[in-house]
Amino acid sequence: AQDVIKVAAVWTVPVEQQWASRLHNALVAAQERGEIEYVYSENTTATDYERVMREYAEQGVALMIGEAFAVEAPARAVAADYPEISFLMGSSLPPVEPNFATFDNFIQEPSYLTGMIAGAKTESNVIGMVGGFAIPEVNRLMNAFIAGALSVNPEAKFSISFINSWYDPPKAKEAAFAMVDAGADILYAERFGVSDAAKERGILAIGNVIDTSADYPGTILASALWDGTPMIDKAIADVKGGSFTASDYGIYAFMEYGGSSAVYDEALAGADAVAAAKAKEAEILDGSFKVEINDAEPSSTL
Amino acid sequence: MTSTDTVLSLEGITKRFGKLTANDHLDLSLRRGEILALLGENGAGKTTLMNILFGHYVQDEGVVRVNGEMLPPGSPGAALKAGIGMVHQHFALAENLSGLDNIRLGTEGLFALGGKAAARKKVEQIIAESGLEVDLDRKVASLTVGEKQRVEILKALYRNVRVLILDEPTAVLTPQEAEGLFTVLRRLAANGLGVIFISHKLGEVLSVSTRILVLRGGRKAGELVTADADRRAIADLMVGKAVAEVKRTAATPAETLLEFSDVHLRRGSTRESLRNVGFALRAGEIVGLAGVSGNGQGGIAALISGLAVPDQGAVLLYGEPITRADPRALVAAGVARMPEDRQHDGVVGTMSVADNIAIEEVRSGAFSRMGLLDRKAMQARATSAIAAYDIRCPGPDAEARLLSGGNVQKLILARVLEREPRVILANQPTRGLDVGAQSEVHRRIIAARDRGAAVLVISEDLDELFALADRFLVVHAGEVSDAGPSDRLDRGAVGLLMAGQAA
Amino acid sequence: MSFRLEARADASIALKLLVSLGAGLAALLLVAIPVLFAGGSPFTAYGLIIQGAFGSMFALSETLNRATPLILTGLAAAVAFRARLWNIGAEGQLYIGALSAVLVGSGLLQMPPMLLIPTVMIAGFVAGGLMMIIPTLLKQRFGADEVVITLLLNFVVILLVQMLVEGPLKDPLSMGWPQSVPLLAEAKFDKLVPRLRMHWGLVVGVAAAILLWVLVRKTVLGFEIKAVGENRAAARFAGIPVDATMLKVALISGGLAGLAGVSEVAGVKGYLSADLSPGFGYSGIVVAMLAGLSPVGTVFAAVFVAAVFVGADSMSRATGISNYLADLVVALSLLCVLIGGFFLRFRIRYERAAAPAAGA
Amino acid sequence: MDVLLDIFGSANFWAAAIRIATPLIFGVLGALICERAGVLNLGIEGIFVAGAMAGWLAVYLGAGLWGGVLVALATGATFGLLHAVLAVILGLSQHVSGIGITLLATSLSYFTYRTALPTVTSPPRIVPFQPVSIPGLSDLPFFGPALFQQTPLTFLALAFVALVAFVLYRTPLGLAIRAVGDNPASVEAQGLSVRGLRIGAVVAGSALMALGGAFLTMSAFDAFFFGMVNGRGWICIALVVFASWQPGKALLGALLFGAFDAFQIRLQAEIGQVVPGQVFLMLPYLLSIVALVLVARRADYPRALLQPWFKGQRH
Ligand SMILES: Nc1ncnc2c1ncn2[C@@H]1O[C@H](COP(=O)(O)OP(=O)(O)OP(=O)(O)O)[C@@H](O)[C@H]1O
Ligand SMILES: Nc1ncnc2c1ncn2[C@@H]1O[C@H](COP(=O)(O)OP(=O)(O)OP(=O)(O)O)[C@@H](O)[C@H]1O
Ligand SMILES: [Mg+2]
Ligand SMILES: [Mg+2]
Repeated sequence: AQDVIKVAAVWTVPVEQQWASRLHNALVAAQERGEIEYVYSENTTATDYERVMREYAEQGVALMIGEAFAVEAPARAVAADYPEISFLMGSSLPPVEPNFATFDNFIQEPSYLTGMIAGAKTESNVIGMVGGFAIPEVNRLMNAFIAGALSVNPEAKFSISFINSWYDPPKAKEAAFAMVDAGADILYAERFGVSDAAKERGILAIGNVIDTSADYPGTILASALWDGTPMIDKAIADVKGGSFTASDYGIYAFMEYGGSSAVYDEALAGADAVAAAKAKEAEILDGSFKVEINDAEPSSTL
Repeated sequence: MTSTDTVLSLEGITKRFGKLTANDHLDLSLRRGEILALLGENGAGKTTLMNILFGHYVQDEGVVRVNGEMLPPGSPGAALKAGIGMVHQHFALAENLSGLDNIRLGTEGLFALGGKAAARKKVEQIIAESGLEVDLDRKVASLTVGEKQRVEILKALYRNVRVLILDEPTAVLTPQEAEGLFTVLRRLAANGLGVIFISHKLGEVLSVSTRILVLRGGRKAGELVTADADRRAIADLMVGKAVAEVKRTAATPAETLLEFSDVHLRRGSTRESLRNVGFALRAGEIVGLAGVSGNGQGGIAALISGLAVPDQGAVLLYGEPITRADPRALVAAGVARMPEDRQHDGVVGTMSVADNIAIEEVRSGAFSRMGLLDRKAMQARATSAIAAYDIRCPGPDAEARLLSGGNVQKLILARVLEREPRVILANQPTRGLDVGAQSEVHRRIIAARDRGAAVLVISEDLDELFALADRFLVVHAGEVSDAGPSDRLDRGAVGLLMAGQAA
Repeated sequence: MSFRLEARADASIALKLLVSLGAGLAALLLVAIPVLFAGGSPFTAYGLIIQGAFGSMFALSETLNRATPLILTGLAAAVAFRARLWNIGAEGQLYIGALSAVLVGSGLLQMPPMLLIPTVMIAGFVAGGLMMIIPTLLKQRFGADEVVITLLLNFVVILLVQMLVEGPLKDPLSMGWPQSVPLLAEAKFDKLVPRLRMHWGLVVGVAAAILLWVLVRKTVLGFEIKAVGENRAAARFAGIPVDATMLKVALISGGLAGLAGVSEVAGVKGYLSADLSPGFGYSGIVVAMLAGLSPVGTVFAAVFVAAVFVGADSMSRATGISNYLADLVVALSLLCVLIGGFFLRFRIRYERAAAPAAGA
Repeated sequence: MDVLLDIFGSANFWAAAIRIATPLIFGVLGALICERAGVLNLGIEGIFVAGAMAGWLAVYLGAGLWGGVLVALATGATFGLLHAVLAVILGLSQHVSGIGITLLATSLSYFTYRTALPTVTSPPRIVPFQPVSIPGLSDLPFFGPALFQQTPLTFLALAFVALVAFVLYRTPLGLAIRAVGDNPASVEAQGLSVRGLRIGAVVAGSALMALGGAFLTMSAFDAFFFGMVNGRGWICIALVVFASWQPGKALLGALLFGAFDAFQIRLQAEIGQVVPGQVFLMLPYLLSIVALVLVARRADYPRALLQPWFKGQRH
């Protein structure tokens, strides 16, 4: 075994948040395997972000992971001040040599596939989608989902709302209820709370980022999953091997790297739909089909 | 001294507030059926003693006994249970509740249901017996001071008290209301109630009490049987020296300084509304405005104070109409204004004596330069005012809230009279003041008139008006009538006008 | 046994020291509970808190950097509360101040830093002030409660900022992330020390505190503010223009909070986003009250609150305890200091039942 | 217009309005009780969080749903007692004490949650309260679905409105609470304890506030999340003023707020973003402000609100 390296993560959200949890879990797993020592701060405000980064940097970590989205300039400044540390930051901007690598949850591919499932399954032709904030990484997934659904069902309409909070399940649930009342028979569950509404009203839902089908038996048609493990493991290996570069680690979220996947409940979704999705999945994997990355804010089409 | 008749005895009561000893080893006893008048200058310690008796304050030394039983200190609940009732100097009423609810408050178990009907019956019976008429269902906020006073007394009677304390109950009552109260008190005393009655009005004291206890500086200054007492003796006992009689010479009115011309003022409340009011104040005269409280005095005061302008008609100052509600402009023009409620409108309690003396003129050159305060000037003015007006206080830097009522009034006099004003509004100038302070205020007002000022005195105390006024106005239901020179009037004639009947 | 409170005229220096010490000790004892609960050692934790707040130039800079907006929002609360104008809306005023700084300073006006910085500051001050003038006018005209309205306006303003940074003000270079176009370099505050975050906003804050002290103590307006705050009716009767004075207070209070926003944008962040302030507006109230509404005291109270947070946050990282501990430590310290302040204002006298005279 | 008719005519809309209103009803009643006694309780936001966390945690640890409700009540009462000690007994600034309580209750809840359940990867869940159905009533047209989609806590909230109104207006206790918020001297002069009443009111009111939080984790949802209270407590502070400190109007205000929120969600869902979403989110606040301005003159303020009371001191 190689020596254990110290990894710090600075999250702007609590670690339960779907997005952070994928990476957090991968890091915890790496720690449990004895590969790293993992420390983190959560719910860090934008104001505190730079300080927290610097404190970890001063503690002497080898790899720092976090989200630079709202704090691009200071995060990059910190990285510049600590060239010996490797930074792997969620960011919509390019990496910076020599030590500032970037990533994002590019799971538009499985989102597209789950869209196909939903598009085929809907009977009312109304799909409800509840998001947190209309930011690129949410928009991107919603747009891919919509494109997937429209590819198999041009009649499909979408009801979309944003609850302006990352964490308000009761509110997300209310938004979802509203969509059911507006005729939706499938809900795209970008936030916690939406699947609960689907389950309560006896309709179907599409999962996002994490697999919650066990929590909502008979409700989750399909899910677009993100797995942080390939990227985290790659980054750890790169740091240990001295090969960490300021590259875009976002690609490890693509299906071909195993960073994302679509799972289906065939009993709910129907064999035909799943088969079609799997065929598309193959095209994605062999590179013959590319899912467009569209970060524009989607809007209801009812 | 412990007779079977004694319902209440205070023994060696001492109370200190910091360095001040408000009560110094005071003894007092009260018999059934007795009306004991408690007298003393402002700040002599009367209210403090009663507050200890009732459990609002905890004494430093001494005990209170009711029927020989020691009363636990600091518990109004225990005092009430022992049969002590108190009508507070400052009303202790919840204004958002009805009179009946104020009376019931605290008399039933907190979760008892349905006590209201029984309570109403009992209160109505007490009203019938005592003649203390009040509308029980009106919110206290909408009652007149007289009615509030009656609710306070009913509160005590409702509890079947054996001792009733009244702390300056008549300070805010009209003469008629006060007379009604005395009738009730005499009847109650005849039925065996012991009454302690605090007042600064010696006439009342002489007419209603059976015994008089005088406090001075927290100690007992003397005790008299009312039948043997007269005004002079009591006043001298209170003040510790002979009180100067205020003498007023005939007025020599000159030119008109302030004039109301066909003034109408419409306000939400009738207290301030005025209709078709016209009168003039001339230099060198004191005009007394008589009237039952709430008939429009507030409106006249607001207009002269610069807090309002007429909705119709005009108030002319030196012949020019006042067009803006601007107290500062009036002050600058030489109008002195003494507010009706000196604690509420007169002083900022948490500011110093010096600040309160300067407050009307801070923006003027006297106390500031280019927006910066001239603390030295303020201090100097305060120091001289404290000496000249005998304001009893620890010094110019003491907070005004620590001053007794009389001294607050002197502070206000010092503030407004120092500039030699040409027009003076004296609204209830001696309400709640002791005789010493009263004569001091009267002397100052008369001196200002003699200097050539035009003075309007608003008062509900006819004795005061007859002592001061050269000429009477009477206000009733928002209309003002001219009652003529005071030497051609008597109380009866003014009383009729106050009741709205043409003389 | 019952107890009675007696107001102290003035607390001696020794007592003040004693009380501060007592409050500090009590806070430390209380903080030990969660630290032990999380399996840490309290003594290590204490050391780390101090080190994290003051242990290095970096730590000191971070503490002062965090204190900067607190000084300004603290002053905003202090001046308003002196006039009994309950401004709970410093958070919203801060954002409005920041918003105007961005509107003015992101390219709309081209001028040298010597002019642009004051312009940006004035814009932020005026905007924040107007933001407080609205509820004050509503109070004066309609009797509407300013506590509630300023509180509600906070939510409105933050939503407005969200809307603008997602819409018209959005930085085209932000890759879709909701943040505003950046301030021009000439509009930004310089750092006080190169490579450390503390910036000229700190100087602005301290200067504002001194100015406010002069205002409160030495000027006619300060006198009038006090009178209006302590007894509105008497102030009105004495001819102090109550409404006008309240509006001036509103302008100053909201303006100071607006300056806090300018300072965060121009000194720290460089652009506006909806997460600019982690509740600086609300903390300002706490800071002001800790300082007994004294302007100069506000500076110290702000540094105290900032130091506790920064130190405890740093400690949580060093010990591996959940970083939610930081807010908990701030809350506990705050309560201890508050209670300490009580002992400065009052002396407690215990009462026995007065002994009856024997054989009476 | 059709859209509007659709929305307002649907039982589901009204069901949503009632559901969204439920935590607010608890909160506004709690704040109302405190303020009626003369004590502003800005701790409400934190007490919501603590109630949400503690109630949920108790259920998670096996206390049962009603056990969780009791734990939430006790938690709220405890923070209420702390506020009472600071604001009533010590007479400290009610603003600061309240904000301090919010900070303490929030951070303590988060810290406890994280430290007690350190290894969670996705939030653990409980089985929450389920909608009650009463045979016969539940089948009524319109009212059936509107009311009987609700869980027991909603009915509890409605019951509390009646209870609080009853206590306030029909019992001597209510009389005393109303009096102590108007003029503490009136209460002391009648032999009641100003402190006792205020402490009791703050404790009871805070316990109710905690139920508002508990509703979020035990009824509206089944897990605890950081930040999920999301300003609901502050809304209640506004609603109390809107309601002129009357329980009936408090219910009305909460329902209006719920209805508006449900409406904006539905409008967004049905017609999409014609204007930025924030405009809708702002509207409830702006409307509250407008409503406040309109009712302000008539509102009957508890006159002693914010004013500390010390026995034996001049006031
Ligand atoms: N709670 C208190 N704290 C400090 N000083 C007090 C307090 N209550 C009364 N005093 C002081 O004690 C003295 C006696 O006051 P008290 O109210 O008993 O006078 P009083 O005889 O009732 O006067 P008045 O005729 O004006 O009502 C005064 O100097 C007063 O300022
Ligand atoms: N236009 C006015 N003219 C004369 N007096 C007024 C006027 N407006 C208010 N007052 C009186 O001034 C006093 C206080 O003024 P105001 O009502 O503005 O403040 P407040 O309601 O006491 O403030 P807060 O609600 O912060 O306690 C009250 O007694 C009120 O009756
Ligand atoms: Mg007295
Ligand atoms: Mg008011």
